[in-house]
Amino acid sequence: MTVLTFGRIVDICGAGVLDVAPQPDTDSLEAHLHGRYPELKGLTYVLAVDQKTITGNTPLHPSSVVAVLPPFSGG
Amino acid sequence: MTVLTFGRIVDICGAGVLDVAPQPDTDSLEAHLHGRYPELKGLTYVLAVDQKTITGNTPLHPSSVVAVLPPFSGG
Amino acid sequence: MDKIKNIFTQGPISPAFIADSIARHASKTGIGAHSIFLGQVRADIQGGQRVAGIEYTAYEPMALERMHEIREDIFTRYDLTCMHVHHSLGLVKTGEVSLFVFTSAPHRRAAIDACNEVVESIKASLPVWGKEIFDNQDTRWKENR
Amino acid sequence: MDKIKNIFTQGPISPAFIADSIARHASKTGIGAHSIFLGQVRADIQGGQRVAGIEYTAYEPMALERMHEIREDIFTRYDLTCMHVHHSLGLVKTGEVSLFVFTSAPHRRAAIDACNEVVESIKASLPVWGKEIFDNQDTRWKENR
Repeated sequence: MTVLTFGRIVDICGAGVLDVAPQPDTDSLEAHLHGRYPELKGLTYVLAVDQKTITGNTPLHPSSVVAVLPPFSGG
Repeated sequence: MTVLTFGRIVDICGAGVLDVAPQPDTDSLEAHLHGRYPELKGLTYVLAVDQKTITGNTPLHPSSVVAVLPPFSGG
Repeated sequence: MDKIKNIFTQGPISPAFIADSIARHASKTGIGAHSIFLGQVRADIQGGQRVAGIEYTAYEPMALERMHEIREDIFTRYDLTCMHVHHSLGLVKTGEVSLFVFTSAPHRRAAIDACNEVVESIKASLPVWGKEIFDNQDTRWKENR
Repeated sequence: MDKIKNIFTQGPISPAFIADSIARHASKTGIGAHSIFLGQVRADIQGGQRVAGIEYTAYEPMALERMHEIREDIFTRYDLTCMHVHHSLGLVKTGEVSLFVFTSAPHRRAAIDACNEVVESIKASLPVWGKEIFDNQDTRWKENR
């Protein structure tokens, strides 16, 4: 499945688009990403699934697009 | 003494600059103006003496410039 | 104390003038936010007649003195980099701009709040009068709400 | 429901573009007030180095969807005639404009309050990121306050 990263998360993960083995839900996706990119654990971010930010564990489909969004700083 | 008028007060008094016999204070000036321009009585306005709006009876000098200011509508 | 600045301009305030004002701030690199208010003459309908323009007059020396006070007060209360005010005199037609208030600051809250306050102060306390001129040449003295 | 509008533009927003936006409203004669907010890149100093510019990136489809929601919400709550938002992507140098929010309404309260709210919503909820680039080419991810 596709994971998009933005802002400082790109620097940590080394790419803006990550290819990740399919995960059943966002909790397991986060655990997977934390294993692969340990620096992520200390950072503030929210996840968006198919362009909607989520607040708790959320089921994922193989076609889901998950984005890792650090604090916004537009304007 | 000089009395300046603005906005709708100009229409009522017929001129933007009125020459008025010297008056000792603003109360007597107002009485004088009301006698000369009866329509003034029904209108909302404030007086300014030497560019400062006044709230009560105020002494006048022969050199004082009094302005009759209807509600502002700039902007 | 700064000296008293003129704010009055004959006729409408053009978009090109506004653009030029904005462009002149590019060199003030401490600025992070600008807030701009523009008053535009509205085609109000009254008794079947449409406003074609507003003719503005002012008690100029008193208005400039009052504007100076407003400016001094705003600069003591907000962290502003600069502030510019322009108000039309004479005829401004429907769709044209008669008031331009422009505040700039390092951070947005100061710029936005100061601009808002200055607009309210101008409307409430500047001795300026607008006479609405209708399509049929009738006139009516405008009243601010 | 209106369709989703693009708000992103490559590089800075020019004063001429802003002037053109203002001029295009002269024909909307129901408008009495415009409120404009401009975000300008500030030359902050950090560790002795000066910000030379900010490079903006966005999660574009999500940002446009979110902006669409902000727009729909604002129009239900304020009597607005129109609203325009432009945000830069890519490099915007110090002194240049990266955000342009423009609201117009028959009366000033709607224009001013809506503009203020939209600016706050953009800062808080649009997935856009700015990377400050210093004179010595060091970089730092910007954080909104």
